[in-house]
Amino acid sequence: MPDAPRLSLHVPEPEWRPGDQPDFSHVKIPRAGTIRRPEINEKPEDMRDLAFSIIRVLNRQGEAVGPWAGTLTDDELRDGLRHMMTLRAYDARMLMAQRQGKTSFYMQHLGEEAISCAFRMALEPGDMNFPTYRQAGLLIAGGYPMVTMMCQVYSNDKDPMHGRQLPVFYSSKEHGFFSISGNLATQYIQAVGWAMASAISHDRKIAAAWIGDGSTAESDFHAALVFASTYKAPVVLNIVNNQWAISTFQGIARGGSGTFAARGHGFGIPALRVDGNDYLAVHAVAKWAVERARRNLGPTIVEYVTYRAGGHSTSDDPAAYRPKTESDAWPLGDPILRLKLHLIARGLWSEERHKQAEAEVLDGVLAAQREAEAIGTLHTGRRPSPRDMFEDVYAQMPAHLLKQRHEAGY
Amino acid sequence: MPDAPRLSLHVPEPEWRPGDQPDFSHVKIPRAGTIRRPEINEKPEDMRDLAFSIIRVLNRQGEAVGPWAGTLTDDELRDGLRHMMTLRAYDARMLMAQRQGKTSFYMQHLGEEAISCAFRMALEPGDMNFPTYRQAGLLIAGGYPMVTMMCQVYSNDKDPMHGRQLPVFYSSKEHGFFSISGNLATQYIQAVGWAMASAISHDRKIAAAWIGDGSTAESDFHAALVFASTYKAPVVLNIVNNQWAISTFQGIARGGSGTFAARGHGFGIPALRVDGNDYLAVHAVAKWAVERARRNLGPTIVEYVTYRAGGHSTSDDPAAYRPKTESDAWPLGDPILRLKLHLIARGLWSEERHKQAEAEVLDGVLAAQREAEAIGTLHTGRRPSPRDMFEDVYAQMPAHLLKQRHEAGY
Amino acid sequence: MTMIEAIQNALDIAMGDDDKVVVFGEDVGYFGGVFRCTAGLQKKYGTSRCFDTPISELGIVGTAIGMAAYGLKPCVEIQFADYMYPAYDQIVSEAARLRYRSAGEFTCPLVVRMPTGGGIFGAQTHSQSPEALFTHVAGLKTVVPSTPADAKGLLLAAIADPDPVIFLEPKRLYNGPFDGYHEKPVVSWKKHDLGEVPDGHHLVPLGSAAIRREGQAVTVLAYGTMVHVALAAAEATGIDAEVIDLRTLLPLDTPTIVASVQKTGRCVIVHEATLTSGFGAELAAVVQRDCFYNLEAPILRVTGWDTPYPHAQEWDYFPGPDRVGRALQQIMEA
Amino acid sequence: MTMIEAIQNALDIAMGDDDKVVVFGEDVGYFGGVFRCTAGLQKKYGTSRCFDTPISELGIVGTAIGMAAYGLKPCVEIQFADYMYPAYDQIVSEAARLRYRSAGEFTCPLVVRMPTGGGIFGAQTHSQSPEALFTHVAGLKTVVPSTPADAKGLLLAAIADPDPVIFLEPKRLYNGPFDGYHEKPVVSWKKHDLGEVPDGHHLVPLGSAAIRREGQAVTVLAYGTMVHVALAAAEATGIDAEVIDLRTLLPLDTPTIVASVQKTGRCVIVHEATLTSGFGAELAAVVQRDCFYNLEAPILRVTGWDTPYPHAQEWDYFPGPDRVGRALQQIMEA
Ligand SMILES: Cc1ncc(C[n+]2csc(CCOP(=O)(O)OP(=O)(O)O)c2C)c(N)n1
Ligand SMILES: Cc1ncc(C[n+]2csc(CCOP(=O)(O)OP(=O)(O)O)c2C)c(N)n1
Ligand SMILES: [Mg+2]
Ligand SMILES: [Mg+2]
Repeated sequence: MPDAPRLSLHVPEPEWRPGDQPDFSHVKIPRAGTIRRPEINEKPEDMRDLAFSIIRVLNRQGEAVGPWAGTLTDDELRDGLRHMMTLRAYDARMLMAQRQGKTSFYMQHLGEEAISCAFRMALEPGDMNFPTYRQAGLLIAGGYPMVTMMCQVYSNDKDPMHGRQLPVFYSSKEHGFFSISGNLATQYIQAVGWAMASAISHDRKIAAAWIGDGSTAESDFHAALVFASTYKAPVVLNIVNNQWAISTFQGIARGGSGTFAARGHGFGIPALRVDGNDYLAVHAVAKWAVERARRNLGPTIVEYVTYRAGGHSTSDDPAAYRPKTESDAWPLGDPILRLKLHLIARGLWSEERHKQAEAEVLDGVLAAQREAEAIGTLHTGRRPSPRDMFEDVYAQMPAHLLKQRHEAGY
Repeated sequence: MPDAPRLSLHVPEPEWRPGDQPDFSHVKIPRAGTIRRPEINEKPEDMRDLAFSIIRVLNRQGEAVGPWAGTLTDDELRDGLRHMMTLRAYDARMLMAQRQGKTSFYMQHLGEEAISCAFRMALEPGDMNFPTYRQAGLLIAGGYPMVTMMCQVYSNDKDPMHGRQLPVFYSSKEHGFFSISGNLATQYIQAVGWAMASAISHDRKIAAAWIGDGSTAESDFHAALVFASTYKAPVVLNIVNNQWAISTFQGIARGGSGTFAARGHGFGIPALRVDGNDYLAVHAVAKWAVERARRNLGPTIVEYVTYRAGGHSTSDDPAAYRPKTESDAWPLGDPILRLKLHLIARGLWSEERHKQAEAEVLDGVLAAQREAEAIGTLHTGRRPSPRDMFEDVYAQMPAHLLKQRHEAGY
Repeated sequence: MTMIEAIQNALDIAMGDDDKVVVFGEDVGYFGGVFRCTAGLQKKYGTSRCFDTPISELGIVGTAIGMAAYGLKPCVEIQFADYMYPAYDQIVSEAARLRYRSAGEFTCPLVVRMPTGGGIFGAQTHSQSPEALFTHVAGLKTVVPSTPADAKGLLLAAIADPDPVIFLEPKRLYNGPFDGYHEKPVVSWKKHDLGEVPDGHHLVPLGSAAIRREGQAVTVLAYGTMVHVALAAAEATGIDAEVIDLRTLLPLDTPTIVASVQKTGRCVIVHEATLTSGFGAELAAVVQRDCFYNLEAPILRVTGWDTPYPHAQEWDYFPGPDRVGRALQQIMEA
Repeated sequence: MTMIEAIQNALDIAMGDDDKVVVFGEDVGYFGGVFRCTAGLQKKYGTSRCFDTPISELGIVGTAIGMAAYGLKPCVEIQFADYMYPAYDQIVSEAARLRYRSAGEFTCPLVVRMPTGGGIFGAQTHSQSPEALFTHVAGLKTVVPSTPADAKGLLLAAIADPDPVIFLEPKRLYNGPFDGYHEKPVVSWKKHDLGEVPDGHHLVPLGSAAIRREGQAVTVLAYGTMVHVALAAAEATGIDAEVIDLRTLLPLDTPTIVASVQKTGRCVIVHEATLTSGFGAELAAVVQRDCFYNLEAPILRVTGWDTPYPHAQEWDYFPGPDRVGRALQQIMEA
């Protein structure tokens, strides 16, 4: 030991910090269409390569190429574009509403719209998502009423959760959107349990679990992989790698592994990496993974490579920890522009129709906002009663709680 | 969805249960000496094969063969044999002592003696183990006084832990043996923290974490891999795969992954599998992993393939859940017999010397036992004072605790 | 019937009645649990309704929550209450709040069974009584039976309950009642008054205490093993104590408690858990609030000491009939 | 100085004094923490003494325990107290018991800092007050400051302490005192009497309460944000209340409490956490035990309701000066 060198601690650091010039040119991004599409019953050990690559469909010219192309009809593609545009417009308005003091908090999806919007289209009614706070596209693409979403954000009298939850913590059983917790990762293992329940009940429904890159470090992620691997649960284990966890770059959570998808290899779970800013690629991979689950072939890990273009939440200013230009330098582009280009390239869309659609979408959002605000916002209008605070702790209110409600004057 | 088949739950089952005839002939066991020995700085991604193999040194003739042979001198080998024999004799006596009511509980190592005994010889003074309840070989091979171990098992007045801990939950800072917790897996992440502290302090000491196959499912295992991978902590992450976790076969914890070692692949941590019943192989692999840590090259996962030949503890009867003959059918043999054969093959040992050594070892154990029992056992002789129960909760006893001690009459 | 048999019987009845009831945990499948509470269930109901799990309490409770939200009724086992901490986040942040969070859209009809308490020389990691860590959490119900019949009836009620229930099984009572005199031979449940267990769908509603011994002089509040210790102490001292077995800690049967203390004017609280912030604190706070003008002496708590649970000194730690008896005498003299 | 600056200052002093002090947690490195309590420390002391961690509270506390056992003095941050549950097993089963288990051979000089309490519209997962989950655990110390000076002095004492300390920082007090009138503009700490923070090695010993307001009529026991609410309630009602800021919950400064209640004969306890099994229960149990013959009215508890922490109804949940004032009036009339 005396001849051993002294040890030192390795602390991973991002390549650049505010003031530096980001340069992603060394990041290897496979050309669209070049990554193979395995059979859904291919053995996990024969598809390890897919955890170290990026499945992409849309090329720079906006063409859909390769074995993963062709999962969507023209109408579906136009719908997809509209969903993403709607989500972006919705985010922008709600962000502004928060700045205006109409609610306490908001979290946007900027740059990540393709993931939840496209994934939703691969599911069937009855399937259940266990989302984080950055998958509102599942609701928008599923046709959940935007006014209701806004009422939730405003915690007003028509908020289905009676003002109990933080803004953006939606819940809709009918729309396959499990109540959001706020404690990171906890729902990942619940999704596995829900999927196991479906299998125990000889049902046909599958579950989709959602987690961020940073949150894969949590214990629930491990439990989910262990249980999903052991019981071959019909679940899609989604990892949204948007490069950041608040101020912490993904290298801290990822450590020495090449990718987050690779985490699946220790469990014999097939793991695919996909371009999260490519609506077509997201849909195709989601469909593949959903089908695997549906055919009782077990879980699949899908890592969506994307970029959190905005702040973590309204409480966050990313300029404090990353270069302002990093978002622009990010090489996978903008999901809306890319799908738009594809539609135009295919003659299904035009700049004019896009402008018009933008206006329509905005009108829709504004109309919904007026309707929601006419009911109330966090501090004005019709708000949930304090009486409501005491409900739903249990199915039946126990005596001690009733007494407290009376003490509170209700 | 309507055309999808109905789902069903997959629950892994062991191949045989009581009454069945175990047959391991399909289990692929590489010939001794055939597995390569990578450089200690080889890239983790270039050595994935080692997680799906078994490094072995001793062949059936008792010869030490291949690139992992030759890490021990003749004297060290004879010491190793004696350590294992001592541990086995110690276990047998303590098991009997428990049956005689001299203590409440005991856990033996039968069949797993090589692992902790050989591992200990790869460490330097100052290194720290974070053991489970089945690594007493670390103490025996390290020269820790057996009388003290017995006093711990008897919870008598000379138990260094003052009777507070369950039998076999030893602790010795001096001997690099961290206090055993009893909550499975919790110490795995602490070992990583200890190793990080050594690196932060520019020290030269390394840590060794210990866990059983079943316990790898716990959250702390994941945290340990995440942190060790991120900070390249100087730690050896040992997994003792003795095929069983109480009544649960290893397939439940392992799920769809080929091996426990493979868990490391999702983290970019090199992972080696070794014949845990081969003293020479265990030592060679331990030495390799320890050196990696010492050279600041980061963590290594080592999976020891072995078999828990006895009951889980004195509270367990394995005949209820596995064939009685499974242990004999187990293909990796007995670690003591294998090392003995090797020593004889090398002309360093003989049947007579072995008999004689057995007698000596037993004498030593009996002498220690007499000494320990002269002090006391759980229910007789000199036992720790109830007064002691109130000490060491804090460095300084707070007033409320002092009051309670007085109330208790001390 | 032993308490183990009563629990097994309750699980069997619940599984037989309702396909939605599933049972899982460490070693509960083929082997039937380290305490044998699930013996025979896998054989009878198949591996997808009763199965072994990986050693991850988080995973056990986390998957159970997902199953409950799906519509099943999981009744899971944590091998020892001391090992529930890895699942604590799932219990507190998730199971307890799912109904509230989703305004009743998703619910969590889940039972988490766990052996609790000391008296088996199990030391720190096989002896704990963590009930106060559950009673502080809105959205949970917490139950501790003290007899085989109650174990069965309360467990069936817990499984039928639409909300998450923490079901703490005093392991020292599994095979026979225990009055704290560890040197004396154990009477088996079969030969004990309280060992009778009704057949079939025996239900004991959650939230109702039982008066185990009527008395005029002092009220003793206890649950689990301590009920038997309290009864022993009353016998030994000859003090006319009323012993109330709380059975459900939350929701608490306050009316029964208050009526008794208003009658006796004195109250001794007994539990195995450490004193500070134990459930006895809440009981004391409630009793002094609701019976202030009836109390003739300070409420006394007899509990485990504020130390981890020791091995060799188990019987010095355990609140036995002597300590309870001294408290009864002290409060009568106050 | 704000409380945030005071905490940063304490960490800076501790790190400057002793190489063994290391600081880590989620976002605490380069960025300096989501509340900025560790701002500048990485730059000053390097990445191996102040660094970001993966999002694993278990990992943060688990590695910290290993480091403490090695001989360092980790002071880690849990981003919100609501997120400590994944680390609860490591805190309760490991940090709290290491000294005991090993009879002093291994120790755990560890500080776990976490922002606690409500008042920032943080809803269920940014508002909790879990102190009672720590005070029930033998081997831990639990601290809650209510002023910047105390935050500094108690944090320095906690870091110097040879045992694990849970350090709960009332986040509503980070930037200014708060009396519960959320409609009123916030006074900054700079302009507040209690905003002064001594330079250098200012130590406030663990285990000693502070009397924030002397009075003869009733004793109010409070900590953290509730100290300021209690002071506001006393002003508003004009009742001659003695307000005791507990500062350390465990070990508790019982003599100060008892002396006060023996003088006033009345006691109101205030905390933000839910009522049942909250730390107020322990306080009530202790006060009725030690001041029984002095008490002229039942002890009252004013606390958060027994529900999860809501978003929109935050100010109906939060025990404000009106509710505390009503309790003061009620107890004076009793
Ligand atoms: C258990 C827990 N720990 C910490 C937090 C605080 N927190 C909220 S979001 C966040 C970062 C999550 O990053 P990531 O998983 O990458 O998701 P993203 O926000 O990028 O979508 C943190 C640390 C939390 N909500 N829950
Ligand atoms: C957190 C926790 N959960 C459950 C247990 C109960 N328990 C003790 S040993 C054991 C099996 C461990 O199996 P394994 O990890 O394979 O180790 P082995 O006993 O085979 O050496 C279990 C479930 C425990 N001690 N701690
Ligand atoms: Mg992220
Ligand atoms: Mg094992």
